[in-house]
Amino acid sequence: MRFSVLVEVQLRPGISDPQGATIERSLPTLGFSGVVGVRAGKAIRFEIEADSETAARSEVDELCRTFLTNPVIEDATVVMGPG
Amino acid sequence: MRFSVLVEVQLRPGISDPQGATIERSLPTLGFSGVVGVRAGKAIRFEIEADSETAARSEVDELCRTFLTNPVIEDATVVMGPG
Amino acid sequence: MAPRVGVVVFPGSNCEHDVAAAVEGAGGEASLVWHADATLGAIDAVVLPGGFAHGDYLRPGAIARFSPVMTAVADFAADGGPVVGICNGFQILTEARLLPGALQKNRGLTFLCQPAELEVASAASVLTRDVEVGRRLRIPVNHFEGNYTCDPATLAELEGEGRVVLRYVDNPNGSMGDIAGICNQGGNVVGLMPHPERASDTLLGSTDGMVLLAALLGAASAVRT
Amino acid sequence: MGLTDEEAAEIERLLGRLPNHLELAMYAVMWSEHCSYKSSRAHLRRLPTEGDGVLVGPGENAGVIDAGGGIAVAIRIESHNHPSAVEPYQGAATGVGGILRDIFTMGARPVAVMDPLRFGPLSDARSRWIAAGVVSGISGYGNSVGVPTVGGETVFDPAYAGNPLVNVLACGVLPVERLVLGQASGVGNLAVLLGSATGRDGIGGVSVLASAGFTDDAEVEAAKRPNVQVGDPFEEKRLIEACLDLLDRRLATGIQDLGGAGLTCATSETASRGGVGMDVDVAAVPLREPGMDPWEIMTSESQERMLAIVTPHDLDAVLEVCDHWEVRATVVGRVTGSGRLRIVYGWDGPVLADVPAVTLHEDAPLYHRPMTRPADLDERRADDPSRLDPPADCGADLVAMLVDASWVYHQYDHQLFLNTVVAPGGDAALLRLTAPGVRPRSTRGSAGGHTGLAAGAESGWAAAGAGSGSTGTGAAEAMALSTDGNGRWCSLDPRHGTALLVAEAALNVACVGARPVALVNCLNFGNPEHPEVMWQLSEAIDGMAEACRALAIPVVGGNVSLYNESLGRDIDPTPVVGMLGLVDRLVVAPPGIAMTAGSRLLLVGASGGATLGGSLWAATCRDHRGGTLAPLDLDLHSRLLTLVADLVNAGQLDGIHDVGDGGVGVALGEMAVRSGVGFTVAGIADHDELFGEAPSRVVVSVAPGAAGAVVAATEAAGVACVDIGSAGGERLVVEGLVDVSVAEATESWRTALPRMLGVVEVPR
Ligand SMILES: Nc1ncnc2c1ncn2[C@@H]1O[C@H](COP(=O)(O)OP(=O)(O)O)[C@@H](O)[C@H]1O
Ligand SMILES: [Mg+2]
Repeated sequence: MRFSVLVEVQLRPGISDPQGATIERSLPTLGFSGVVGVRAGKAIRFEIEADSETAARSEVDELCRTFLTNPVIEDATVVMGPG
Repeated sequence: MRFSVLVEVQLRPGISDPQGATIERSLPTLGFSGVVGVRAGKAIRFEIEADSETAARSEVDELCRTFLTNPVIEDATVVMGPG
Repeated sequence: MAPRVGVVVFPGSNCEHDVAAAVEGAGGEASLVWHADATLGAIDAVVLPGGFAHGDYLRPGAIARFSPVMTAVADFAADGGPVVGICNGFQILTEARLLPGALQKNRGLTFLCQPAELEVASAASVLTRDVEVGRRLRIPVNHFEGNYTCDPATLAELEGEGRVVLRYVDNPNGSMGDIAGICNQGGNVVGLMPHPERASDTLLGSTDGMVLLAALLGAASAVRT
Repeated sequence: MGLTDEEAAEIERLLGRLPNHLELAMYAVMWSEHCSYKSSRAHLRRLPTEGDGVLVGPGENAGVIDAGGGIAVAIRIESHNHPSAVEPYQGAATGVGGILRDIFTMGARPVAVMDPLRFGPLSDARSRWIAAGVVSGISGYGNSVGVPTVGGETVFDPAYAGNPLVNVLACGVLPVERLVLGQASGVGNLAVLLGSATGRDGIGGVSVLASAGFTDDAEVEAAKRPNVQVGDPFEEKRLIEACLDLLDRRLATGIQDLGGAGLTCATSETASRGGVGMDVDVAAVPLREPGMDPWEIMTSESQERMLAIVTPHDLDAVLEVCDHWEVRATVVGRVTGSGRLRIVYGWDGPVLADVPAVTLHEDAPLYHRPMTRPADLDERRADDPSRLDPPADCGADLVAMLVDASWVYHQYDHQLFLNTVVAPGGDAALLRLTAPGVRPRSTRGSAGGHTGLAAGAESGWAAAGAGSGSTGTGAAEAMALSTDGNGRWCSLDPRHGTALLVAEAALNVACVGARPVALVNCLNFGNPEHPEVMWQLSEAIDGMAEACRALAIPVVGGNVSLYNESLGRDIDPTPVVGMLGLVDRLVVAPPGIAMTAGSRLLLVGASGGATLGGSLWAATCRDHRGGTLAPLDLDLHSRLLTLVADLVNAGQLDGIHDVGDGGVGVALGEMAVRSGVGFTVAGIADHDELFGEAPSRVVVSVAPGAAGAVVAATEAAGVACVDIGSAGGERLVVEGLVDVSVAEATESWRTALPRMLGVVEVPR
C-alpha cells in the first residue's frame, strides 16, 4: 500500500525561532497587521510504500526521530493519507 | 476573530528540488526503504486576527502571494483553523 | 568629476565597504545609502552589494525588497540608470522583479566560497560594456543560493535577447544555462552572483573584477553626460 | 556539577546568612567550572602573560595586542564542545556567536574566525552527522554575521568519537582609543540590555542547577528546559554595528557580552571589575516567554545580548543609535556605590537578592585537585612505532594521508573585507590589517548615520575614522593566524607535546612572513576529577609556558574546557593554541604551499631526531599511538622563525611549507598536489625518515638561480639546509620509497573528505 505523508518540523516550544520572529517583525512594514506567533519550520512531503498503515506510520515516526528532526530542538507532526 | 494558519510552501512542480532529492537518495543507506517523491519545503505557522474567516483568508492569500512565496518557483497551500 | 556610485546598505548587508573600496579603486566615488532612505541622492549608478539582508530569512531578498529605498532603485532603473546587484543584491533584484527568475539553493546543497572562471557572454550591459565577448575572468563566488532558475520561456528570452551577461566555465551551483549574471532588456539592470570587488587587487589573487567595475563606471559617466 | 556542600557553606559565610534560592542559583552559575575556572586557575597563573605589545592580557573578554600606528588586534578562542555534540549545527553556530561578542565587546570589529575541529572517525554515522552539522553551523552563522572564517583544523580521531571538539577563535581590529573594558563605573549610570529578548534557553548551561539546595520541582523543571539554543546571526550582525557605533560616539563607558551565566555574569563582572555595585530590575528585562522566574531570567543564556553602561545624559542618544540598527535596548540596571549586586522586581519593588558583586566574580573556590601521572604512560611511550613492519608501499601510505580540507572551508566566506591574502589551505591565514572604520575608506553617505545625532558625521564609518585618527601610519600591514592542536602528541607527553604545538603555530605564521606576537589557547581536557587529567592539564600548561617564554610570545587569553569525556573515557589531552603574527610591510603575497617545476627543494631546519612516536603515519596507517616525541631546540627554533619570515618577505621562494603531521613526506605531497607539480627527491632512507615528525623544519621550493642566496641565508642564521631534490614532472618520487602520479595523488587528496562524509556530489 502506498501512503502520502506530510511531515511538519518545527522548533520545539520554548526554543527561539529567529526566522519566525524576523518574519513577524517585518510584517507590519509590509502592510500586514494582526499576525502573531510566527514559527518558520520545514514541510517534507513524500510517498511511502508499506504493508499496512501501521507499518507506514511506524517507519515514518522512526524516520522523523532519527533523520528528519533533531528531537533535542525540533518536533515533528505527521499527516498521512492514502497515496 | 483569531485563526491559526499553516502555510506550506513547496517548490512548484517542474522546479528541481535538490534538497528533497538528497534526502531521498540518502534514505536507503540509512535503512529506510520505499520512500519516493520527497519534496522539501517550508511550514510557516502563525495566528491571524481578522473580522471574518473570509477576511482572514484573503489576507493570508495576499501574504502568500506577495511575501511568503516566490511565485516564480514556489506554491503555497494554506490550512486554516480556529485560533 | 568621477562617477558617483551609491551602495545600498540593508540591515545584514556586509559587502558594502568592500564594494565601495573597489569602486573607489576603479576611480569612482562611492557613498553608502541606507535602506530606509526613500531617495538615492545625487548618484550616477547603484550597487546592491552582497551579504545577508535581513538575515536572508524566509528567502534571500524576500524582506529587503520591501525597503523604502527599493522604490527609488526601481525608479532609477526605469529612468535607465545603471543598477547592479551582486550576489545578495542579485537575489534582491529578482525578488523585486527588476530581473526575471530566481536563485535557488546550490545543487550541492552547500555554501560555496571559491574562485570561479567566468566567460563574458554579452557586452550589452552596463557591467560588460566594451568588454570583449568570450573574455575569461576569474572572480570569486560566495553563496548558498546562486543556482539560477527560471521558466523555459524566460530562459529562451534571455538567451535570444543576449541578456545572459556572464556564464560559468565550470558550473559550480547547477545554474540553468551556466548563468552567472543576467541583465534586463535595457541592459542597465544587471545581477550577478560572483563578487567583482573580491577580484580587485593582486594581493587578493585577481584583478579581473576591475574590468567589470570599470565598465560600470564608464556606463555611469555616459548616463550622466 | 551543582554546588558542593563546602561551596554552599562558603556562600553562607560570605553572606553571613543563608542564601535564598535566587542567590544560590547565581552563585551556582558563577562558581561553575566554566565561569570560575576553579580547577584550572591555580595552574593558569604559570603562563607568561606580559610582553611589549600587550595592551590587555588574560582576564578580560579578549586579549588586545598593539599593532602600531594606533591600531590594535583583539583575539580570543573558546570551545563549544558539548552543545555541538547534541545539536551540531546550532552548537557550532552559537559558538561562533559567543566568541564574536567577546571581540566586539572590546571595541574591535571582528574580522576573522578560525575553527579548529575534532571529530570521531567518519566511518561512524554519528560522527558524520556531527561533522557535517558543525561545518554547516559555522558556515551558516559566520557567513551571515559577516565575519570571514579564514582557517582552522579538521581532525578525525577515535578519541573524539563521543565528544567532538568545536573550538572557535575570533580576531578583531580596533583603533586603540576605541578600546573599552567590561567595567561599570559612575554611580547613577545605567545598565542597558541590548539585543534579543530573554527566554528559557540555556538555563544552567554552565552548571546544572539541580544538585544543591533546590526543590525537586525545580529539578524537574530544569530537566525539561532546552539547553541548546538557536543562534540568530542577523541579530548579532545588528548588535555588532550598534555596539561599535555606540563606542565610536563614546556613548558607552563600559560594555560586556552576555555569555555563560547570562545576566548574572554580565552584571556582577562589570560591577566587580569597576569596584561598584549594581541594582538590576528583573521586571524590566524583555522576555520571550511569559511567566519566567527571576532566577531563570538571571541565569538564562539566551544568545545575542550585550550589556552597555551609559550615563543618564547619553541614554536618549544610545536609544536612538540602537533604534537605527533595529536593536532592542532596555534599561535594566543602575550602577550603585554599594558594591552589592541587588536584584529587584521593579525599582520600588521587593529586593530578591542582595550579595557582594565581587564574591560572585572573584571568590569562587580555587581547587588544587589531585594530580597523578597516568600509570600506563611509560608503557605507551616504550611502545615505539618504529618497531612496526615497514610499509609495503610508502606511496600508498602517503596518498592515504593527503586530505584536502577545502570541502570544509569552501563553505566559509573567507574573503569578506578584502583582507585575505593567504586563504584557508595555507600554513597560516594572512590578512591585511584593515577593517571598515579602522583604516577608513573614504566613503560618504547616510548609511550608519543618524539624523539628529550630534557626532556631525556623515556616516558611522566615516565617524569611526574621523574619531580615531588612525590613519594606519606605522601600523603593521598584515596579521597571520594559525591554530594547532595534537592530541596524539599530548597524550604521550602533554608537556612536550604542548611545547611542540607552540613551536608549530609560530612556524606556521612565519611561513607566511609573520613574526609571532601573541598566543591564545583553548585547553580541551577530560574530567578534572580524574587525577590523570589534572596532571595532563598541569603539564600542558608548563610546556606552553616554557615554549612561550623561550620564544617571547605572551599568552593573552584562553579558555578551559573540562569534562570532555564520554562513557567514562576522557578525550586525549588536546590543548589548542591560536597564534597571532604580524607583518610590518606586506609587499607581495607569500608563495604558499607550492612548488614550481624546475625549482630546487631544500629541507631547512633541524636535522635528525624525527620519530614516528605519536605520528600521523602511525595513527592513520597502523592505528598505533605509542612512542616518544622528537626533541625541540627552542633556540634553533627562534632563529628559524626569523630566517623563514625573512626569506618569505624577501620574495626569494616560490613555495614553502612547514613540516608537521606526516613529516617530510606529507609536506612534499601537499606542496605537489596543491600546485599540480611532481618532484624527485633522494637521500631519504626509509619510512621512518619520510614520515617521522620533528619540529623546526620547513621545505622550500626555490628557483635554481636563487638557491645560493637561500643557502647563504640559512648558513648565516646557523640553520641546517639540505638540498633534497627538485620539483617537476608528473610523478611524486622519493627514490626507493614513493612513486605516485600527480593525477592520482591529487584526485585522492581532493575527494578524500567528501568521500568519507558520503557526500554524493563532490563540489569543485
Ligand atoms: N575547519 C577548518 N576551517 C577552516 N580552514 C581549515 C579547516 N580545517 C583545515 N583548514 C585549513 O586547511 C589547511 C590545512 O590544515 P592543517 O592540515 O591542519 O594545517 P597544518 O597541519 O599545516 O597546520 C590550513 O590552512 C587550515 O587553515
Ligand atoms: Mg602548517
